[in-house]
Amino acid sequence: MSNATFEPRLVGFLCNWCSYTGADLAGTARMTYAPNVRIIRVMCSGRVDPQFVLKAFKEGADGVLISGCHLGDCHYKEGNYKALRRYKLLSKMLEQFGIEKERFRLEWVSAAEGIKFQQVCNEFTEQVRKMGPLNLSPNGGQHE
Amino acid sequence: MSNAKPKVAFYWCASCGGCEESIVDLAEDILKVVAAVDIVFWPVALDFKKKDVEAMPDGSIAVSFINGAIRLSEQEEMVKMLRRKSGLVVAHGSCAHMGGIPGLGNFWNKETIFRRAYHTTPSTDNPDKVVPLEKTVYDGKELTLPSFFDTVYSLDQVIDVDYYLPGCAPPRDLILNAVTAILEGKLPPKGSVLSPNKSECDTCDRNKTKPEKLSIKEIKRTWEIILDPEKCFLAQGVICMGPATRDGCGHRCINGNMPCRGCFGPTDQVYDQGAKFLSALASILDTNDEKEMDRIVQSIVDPAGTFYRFSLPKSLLGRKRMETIK
Amino acid sequence: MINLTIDGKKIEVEDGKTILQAAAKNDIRIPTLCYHPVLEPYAACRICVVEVGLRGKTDLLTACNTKAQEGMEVQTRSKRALGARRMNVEMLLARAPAAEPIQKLAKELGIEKTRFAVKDPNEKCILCGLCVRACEQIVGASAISFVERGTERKVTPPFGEPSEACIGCTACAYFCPTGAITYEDKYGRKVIHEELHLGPTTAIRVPIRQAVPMVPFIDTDACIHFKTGECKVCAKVCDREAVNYDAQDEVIEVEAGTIILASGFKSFDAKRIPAYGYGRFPNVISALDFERLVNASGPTGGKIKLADGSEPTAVGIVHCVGSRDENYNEYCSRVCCMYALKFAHLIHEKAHADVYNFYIDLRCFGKGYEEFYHRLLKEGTKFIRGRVSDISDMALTKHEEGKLIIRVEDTLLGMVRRIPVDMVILATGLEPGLDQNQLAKIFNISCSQDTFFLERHPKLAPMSTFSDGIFLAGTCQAPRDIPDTVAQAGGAAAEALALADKGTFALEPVTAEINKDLCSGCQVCVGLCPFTAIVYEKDEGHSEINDALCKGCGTCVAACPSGAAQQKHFRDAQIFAEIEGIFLV
Amino acid sequence: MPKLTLEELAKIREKTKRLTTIREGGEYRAKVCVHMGTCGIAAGARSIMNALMKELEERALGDVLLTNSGCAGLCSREPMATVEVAGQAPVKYVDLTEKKIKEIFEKHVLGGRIVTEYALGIGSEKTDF
Amino acid sequence: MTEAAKEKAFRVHLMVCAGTGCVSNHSFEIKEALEKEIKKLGLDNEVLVVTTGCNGFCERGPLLVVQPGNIFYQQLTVKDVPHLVEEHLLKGRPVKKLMYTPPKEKTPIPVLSDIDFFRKQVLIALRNRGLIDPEKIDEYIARDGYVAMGKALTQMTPEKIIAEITISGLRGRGGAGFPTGLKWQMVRNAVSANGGAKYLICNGDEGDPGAFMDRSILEADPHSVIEGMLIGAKAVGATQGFVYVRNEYPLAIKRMTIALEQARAYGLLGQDILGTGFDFDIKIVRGAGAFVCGEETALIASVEGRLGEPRTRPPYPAQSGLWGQPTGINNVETWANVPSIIARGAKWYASIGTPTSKGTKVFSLVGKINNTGLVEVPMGITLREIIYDIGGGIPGGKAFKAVQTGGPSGGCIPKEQLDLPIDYESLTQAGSMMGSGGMVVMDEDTCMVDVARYFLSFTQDESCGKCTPCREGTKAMLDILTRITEGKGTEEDLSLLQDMALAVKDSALCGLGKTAPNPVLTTMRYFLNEYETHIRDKKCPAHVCRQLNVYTIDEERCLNKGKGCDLCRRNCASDAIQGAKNEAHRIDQSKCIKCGVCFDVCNFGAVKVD
Repeated sequence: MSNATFEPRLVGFLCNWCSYTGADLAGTARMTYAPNVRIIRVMCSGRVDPQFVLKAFKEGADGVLISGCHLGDCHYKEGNYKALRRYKLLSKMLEQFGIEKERFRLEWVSAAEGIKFQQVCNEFTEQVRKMGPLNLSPNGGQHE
Repeated sequence: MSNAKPKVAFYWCASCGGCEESIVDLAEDILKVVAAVDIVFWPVALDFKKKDVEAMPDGSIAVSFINGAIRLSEQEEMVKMLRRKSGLVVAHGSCAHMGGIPGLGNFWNKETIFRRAYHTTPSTDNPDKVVPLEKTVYDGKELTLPSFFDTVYSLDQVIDVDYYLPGCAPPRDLILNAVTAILEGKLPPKGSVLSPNKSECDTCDRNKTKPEKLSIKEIKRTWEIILDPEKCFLAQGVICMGPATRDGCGHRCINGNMPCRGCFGPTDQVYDQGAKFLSALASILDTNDEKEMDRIVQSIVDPAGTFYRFSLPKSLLGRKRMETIK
Repeated sequence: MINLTIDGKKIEVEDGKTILQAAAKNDIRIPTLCYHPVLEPYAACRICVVEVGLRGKTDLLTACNTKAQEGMEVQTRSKRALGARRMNVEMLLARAPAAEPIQKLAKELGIEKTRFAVKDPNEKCILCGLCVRACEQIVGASAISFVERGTERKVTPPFGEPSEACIGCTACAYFCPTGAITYEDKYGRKVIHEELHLGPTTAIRVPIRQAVPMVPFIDTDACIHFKTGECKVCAKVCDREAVNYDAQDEVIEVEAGTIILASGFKSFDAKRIPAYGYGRFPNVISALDFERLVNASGPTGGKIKLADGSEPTAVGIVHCVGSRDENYNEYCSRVCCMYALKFAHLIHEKAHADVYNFYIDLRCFGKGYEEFYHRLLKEGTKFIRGRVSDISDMALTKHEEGKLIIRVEDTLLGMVRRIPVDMVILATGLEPGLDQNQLAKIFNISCSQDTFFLERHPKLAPMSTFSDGIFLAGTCQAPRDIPDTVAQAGGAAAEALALADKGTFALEPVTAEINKDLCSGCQVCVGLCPFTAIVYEKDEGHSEINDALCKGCGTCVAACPSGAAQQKHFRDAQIFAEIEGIFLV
Repeated sequence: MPKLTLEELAKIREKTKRLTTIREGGEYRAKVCVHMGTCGIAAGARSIMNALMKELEERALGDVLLTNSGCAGLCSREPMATVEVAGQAPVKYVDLTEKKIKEIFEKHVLGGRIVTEYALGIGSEKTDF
Repeated sequence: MTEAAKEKAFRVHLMVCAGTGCVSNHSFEIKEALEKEIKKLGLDNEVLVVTTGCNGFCERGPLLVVQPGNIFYQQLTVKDVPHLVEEHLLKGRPVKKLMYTPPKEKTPIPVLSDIDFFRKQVLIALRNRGLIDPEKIDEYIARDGYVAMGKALTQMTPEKIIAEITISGLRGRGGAGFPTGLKWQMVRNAVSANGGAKYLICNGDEGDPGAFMDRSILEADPHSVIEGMLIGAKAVGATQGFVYVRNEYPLAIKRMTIALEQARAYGLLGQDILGTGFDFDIKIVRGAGAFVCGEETALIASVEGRLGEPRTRPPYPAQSGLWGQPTGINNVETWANVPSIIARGAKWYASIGTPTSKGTKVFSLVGKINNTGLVEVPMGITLREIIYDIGGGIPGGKAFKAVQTGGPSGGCIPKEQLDLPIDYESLTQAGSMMGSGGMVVMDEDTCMVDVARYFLSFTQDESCGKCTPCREGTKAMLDILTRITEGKGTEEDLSLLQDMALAVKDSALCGLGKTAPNPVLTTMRYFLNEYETHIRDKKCPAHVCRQLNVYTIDEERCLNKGKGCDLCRRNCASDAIQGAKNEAHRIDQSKCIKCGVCFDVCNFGAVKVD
């Protein structure tokens, strides 16, 4: 499959207060951005369970984005710090599974940063597009 | 009235044999078992052949206890056969349950494992670079070997499993309870893991030594510090899978002053033992400073191998991405 | 108590009082120069000398610092006392002929002319040292002192240079009885408009003329006492003993069900556009400065005056200062066009000056606004379309001399014009308050990119925020004029009332819960909760979440290693299903 | 230096006093004058002076005055010295040697007994000032 | 000198005066020359050169006293040294030509104690002058130094010490004459603020022009001051002392610094002195030479680091002085007297002097007098004795006119009062004061108006400027006096001057101002006629006020005696002299600027002044 025509499938876990609102802003502001990111709203980036990330990859995601409020701005004080810590350990572990760091991304997008959300989506899509599909486990998953 | 006795089969797949030993370890209790059942198949102990089983009618075996992961085509064939012949299949031990230690092979594939096993280990003397082949013609005759899979599977990834006896190996009382329950027909719903559905901390003596706020500033490996025999391992900075591992093992490791490695697998609510433990561990790291986070994360050696020591085949990702294995 | 006689009058005073105090209490006047009731007596001028008889000896003593003693016979106007006093005044008259108090005292004592050589007829300093002592005792700065000896003696800061010890309180000038001490502002001139911002005022004052309640307060940033620990003059002179230095800012806790934020705006600081010369040219003033200038209770009593006190003949009003400018704020501040038109009208009315308005677009939207614009056109206001490039005082022609020259490209004429005026008013825009981000954090709401508070929805919930029960009104949310603000405030109040009327509002439904049958009590979650909603029940061996405290972030859920914790509406299974769902299409 | 006590202070006083007492023109036990004109020096008055200095030093005496003068006029009998014990008339000794002056010092200056065998005479000449 | 020499006996000690007067006359060079010469002649084992403090007879410096024998040499030069050493030290022949010959006499006096200047003095404060090396504590100790302190510390209670000082009748030698015992009692009784320390101050801010008593004592015998302060400290309960010396006295500061170090090294200052548990130490504070800092409140302000200006008393420093603590402040000379009083007893001290003024007083005798110098005399001695017997009378056979005592704030005493016995009261009655001990002798060539002007210009210059009368009054009076000396005075000036002087005296803040008019008042009291002559006749009888002088040339004398030497014309700055060689010269009065050069240069006495 040529990368030019490859449309990566991306999952975004967005916090309700900042990033989801930011995405909403991008939307209400009629900003166009790559439609590849499929958004799952969570209340806080701290709610993002590493299981969700693995699940997304397992289900066929070529990349996963977690996005929350800027550090210090968390609606729940410091949920985003926990997200950051998990992100760091998880991305290290994902590499052991052969999933490149570039496929797993953490971004701080505030409610006001519709433009940033637009940029993040476009950039991430382009990045993953260049890397190609994940092809997690042809012949490696459930025994046929 | 030997006919009235339920028929029982034991089989082992990719395993160390410890689970077989766990049966023997029942000691005098095994006599009760033997008295209560007819063992119709037990390759380790009794001389039954494959054809003996094949000859039995489908469903004639009351229960098959199968241990070990599925690594070879032969094992696949055997367990599929036992499934047909048995009313109940119990995955006996961690390997059958989740893939177990052999399941760590999923970080490689057949090729890399063969290369390692037959070529590059220091003790290997194999100048002709011979590797096992599935088919060989020797003396005009074709010899076959079972095929070796790229991926290791848990039992339930190959056949339908009714119950799981967790543990590496399952402890004696869990086995006895299971056997008793089967004999008495007091069976839990199908698919149950025959151990309590809470994590180990529930019964761990060390749980009460946890500080008010559990947090870790520094990750220590067991050989790096002198372990306090009373204190919670996590509180000492040592990775203990206990919180993410179901109870019932009797704390054999912990009583030996070693942290839990997670052989009992996760609780029912958890999809992925490793991910869940990773989440818990990362959450309690005591820093909001990015550099410090990087440093601590760096100090955790081989997170995947640590968190998925017994459960890799059964995890969400199951194995390492094939195309990245070299 | 002590008994003495002063000028034959029997007097009883408290122990420790000076002769001067005893006399003053009995309406006997003893002239003084270097004495001030709030300062330590200095006894240097020797004007207050009185003849004191005690135990058979008479002596000339200074009344200001001699304590009254039992049996003293004091004569304030004996020949000897008067002689010395007169001589001293006469000598001081020679030293400081221009000092009014000395002239007055000389007249009183019948001295018409001094017999001594006058060195400097304009000298005012009588070396009484009040300034030096005020600086030391009141201010605690000791920034000035006497230097030199004898007749060369004078008061100066160290080495005669402006001193770092000087806090600029001007207490010295205040205490100076003769006006000998002058001080200069930074530019060495008196500027009316400079005073618009702060103006010389006292540290103890009523905040504004219209203040309610109408009581004075101490400005602790300006008060000498709060700088140096000294002074306390106000307490010394207040007979009601109303001055309280210990009064502290109080933090008052109010329990409220709903909150309306109306924290307002900050005016754009015109100094940020150096080309407009605000702060450099005294006659370039900001909109707020002009408001104060035309205010009837302002420094000029509402008269429009230039820095030198004269009236302007031509005034320029520059629109969009700090607004609609990508270097500063991209948004339109909405109010400037209309207030600029109001200014133009006021200038016509009060100063009869020519008014030039420099605009980009005139945004006279809404009811009555356009009509007002037409009225101004009729009044003769000149409108020039184009952005002003700079304001300078560099005259190229004779008629530009002494004027401020506004350089502008007139986009209607298509040429660059130079307009000489006397005064320029900068129509400064509206900016979010300085602590906007901090406030947002406190109230758990967000700011938009321009730092105005972010409303929940620009059309559907323009006065709501993402925090339930917190509403917005006015310019903290976006630039708007008074009618719009009032309207929004009304809306916010209605929303708040509606909520208050209901009495309750639904708790966050997405709280987390722990299934105690599954929880092993590992306590991983306990420390993670930022709201301390999780408690480990030791006896029962599991943890529990307090529903009222839980805000539903789900951090604990993500961390629960046994899956015993779950978040309502965001259960693992639900999200897993969502993930699966995403990939169905 | 250690702190002084009253006693140590007294010791310092005694010692220094001995060395400086000659400044005070106070009371002396005796005065010895070595005549040191050109003739005296040529005849060896220096060694007489040195011997006396040594005596003073060795005996740690502070109250014996040692002076010199010009030619005593009896050049042929040089070296000469005059010893004047307090309250007594001066005695002139002539033809001195170191040995002799030591004896004189011991007997006359310290003992008060005139050593007649070396003595020239008692009493002094009159001077004009 | 080496350490060894310290322990060694010498047969001859050469006492070289190293007071400031002699030092400025090169006495250190004399000392070096002596040492060099002694070494050359091999006498360095026998002869010791000692530098002493001021001998007092400063007029004749540099001075050398040869001990034993008390032979006094004066006005030495380096050239004299080889001869002196060879003759006196080697050959035993004192050198007559270097000895002192009193005026009008021919024969020199070889022995110091035979010289009138020294003979009539009674030394208490100056008891060690010329006898010890001030830089050697051992020599002070040898002269019974620190015996009195030992007695005070070990055998006397504070009350006993104060009683002793009180009985002795010692009064402040700084000028005001306040009874020292009473002052100490006040300090002792005063309660220190906040439980702080009490202080002692030695006032060495000697500012009177021509006075150098304090300097001499500090230079010649610093330990006597230290010992006095130690005794005072024990008496009043002080723990810290300060010696305030003006920075213009570098030698005094140096000697005092050395003395303090030595005393401290011996444990005579510091903690637990002589093992008695008594603590006291002394610091030197250097003053910047403001006259007003001699006033005790101004001095205290200066020590505290503030502007040196006085404040009103009370409270007296004894109650609230340095940093608000009770402070005993006494003059250098007062302190120097204390050890002798304690050592020899109050009765002995009280036996010297007059009923109200006990003991001795040091005066610096200067002006028109033969024997300029420092003298210590018993109270009650007459002016005549000091001026004629000790001072050797007026030089050049001129007539005595007046003596000014008490420094610039003192008054002028005329010849009618020459037999005035000197004590605090009589001097005050005469319109002058004791002061710190300045004594300026004036002869017939002195203009009293000019004297008043001179002293006033000093006080005017030194007035701190705090109070109006002193600051403005002294200046105004000076203006008037200057006017009078320039011949521009009027009759009204006299009454104005009188009024002002009284007003200033009456209403000034501190002693400086209160006494500043004294020279004016006394000269007006005793020499009013001179004022009147200046004003009415526009003449200065003493021809001091140049602006009033009329210079003329006795043409006959000019031509006859000088043959019109033309020297005056050539020197005249304003071309006021006409004439040529061999002609009589004449002065054009309209051009004469009264500089007096013609008078000074004329070798034939042809220029007359009138």
